[in-house]
Amino acid sequence: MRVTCLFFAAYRDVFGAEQIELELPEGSTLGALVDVVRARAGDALLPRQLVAAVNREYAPVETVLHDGDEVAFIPPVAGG
Amino acid sequence: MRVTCLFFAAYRDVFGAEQIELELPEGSTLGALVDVVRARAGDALLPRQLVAAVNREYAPVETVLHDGDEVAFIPPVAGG
Amino acid sequence: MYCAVTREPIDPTDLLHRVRSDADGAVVLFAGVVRDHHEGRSVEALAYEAYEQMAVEKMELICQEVGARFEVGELAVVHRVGDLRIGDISLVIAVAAPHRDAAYRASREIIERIKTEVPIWKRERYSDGGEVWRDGAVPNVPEPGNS
Amino acid sequence: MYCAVTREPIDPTDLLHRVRSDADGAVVLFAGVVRDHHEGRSVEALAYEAYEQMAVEKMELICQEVGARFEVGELAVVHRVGDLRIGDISLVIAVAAPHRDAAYRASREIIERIKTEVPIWKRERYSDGGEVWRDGAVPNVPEPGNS
Repeated sequence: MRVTCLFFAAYRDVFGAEQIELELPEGSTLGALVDVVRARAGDALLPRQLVAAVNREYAPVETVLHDGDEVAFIPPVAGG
Repeated sequence: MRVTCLFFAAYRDVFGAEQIELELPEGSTLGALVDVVRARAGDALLPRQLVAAVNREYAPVETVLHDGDEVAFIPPVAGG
Repeated sequence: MYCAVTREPIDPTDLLHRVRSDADGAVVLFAGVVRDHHEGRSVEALAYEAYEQMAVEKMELICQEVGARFEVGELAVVHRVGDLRIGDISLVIAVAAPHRDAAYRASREIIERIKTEVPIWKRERYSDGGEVWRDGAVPNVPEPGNS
Repeated sequence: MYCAVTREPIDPTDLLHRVRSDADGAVVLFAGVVRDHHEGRSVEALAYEAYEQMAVEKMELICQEVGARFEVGELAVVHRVGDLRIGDISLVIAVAAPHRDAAYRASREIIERIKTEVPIWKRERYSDGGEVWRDGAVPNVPEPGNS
């Protein structure tokens, strides 16, 4: 299956991309995707907990992903 | 001495005037003026305590008045 | 500090820009607006009246005192008088501050004090034909010797 | 309810009229404005970025939840994104209510939640040449099974 990863703000700088498509085995969890993504970041400093939203809802790492999901990596927020 | 009395809102309706000039003996207090004013109100219902401002400051009845003072009678306020 | 009584419509955005300085991160605006009912009676229109000079002086005093108690920047209070219709803005309080907590708290304190200290009155005209000076708050009078 | 992310300047007066209904006696407006300093560093300009669709959805959720907890009327939240200068309005929250207490409390709760839940980021450019994504709040992630 294929998921879309979105990187905002500081994470876009870290990953050098705003959006990437990733192939994952069926039934992969968000946690598995996070591991893949962390590996791509190389030596860049990332928080111990990477907050992500699946289809625009904050999601725990146990969340099972599905084909076509939109997974956004959300740096600490600073609106207001 | 002569003082100017101002009547606002409901009190203007009661006294039928916005402003009147009153002659008072030298050294009169606000309390004495209040008695004079109450007598002019006839049977109209007035609060037990008439709040007044002398020269635009809320003043207790013991306040000694001076020639030229502006005494405003202040109904319960309802700004906002 | 900018305090005024006016017969013209009040623009909250104008007041925001009037109080804002480059050091402020927050502006809290409170707007009183004319409602269509009061204690179950349907209100058709109303008029505000002020003892203008004293009202402005009291608003300035309130702004000074509240401004001294909170970490706020500029403050503005404008109250409209004359005939107002449902939905018209009767009052705007604008408080700018470096941080929002102080702005909210100062705004809140200013409106509470305006409602009990500033010589302004409201005459409501009801849909059923009645028309009354709205009952209000009795201002505190200082003890003798403290004035 | 009206929640939006926009690249255009925000007019607080527009939002006031958007939320106000004839039953409301009070409107509280909170405006976030761009300050000229942050933790001692002089700020020259900044840019806001949003995950727009999610940001709007989160603002709507916050308005729904806060609206259900307080006796308020209409609510509006608009956040600006893109390049902003000192003094520009970054955010306006408008809350109308029959009575002011509810309006103040709801406004307060909405801004606190926006700052920790809505996916919006701020890049500050300092007068000394530096430029950073401002550190912010880590949103809560629901426990497994609760999402």
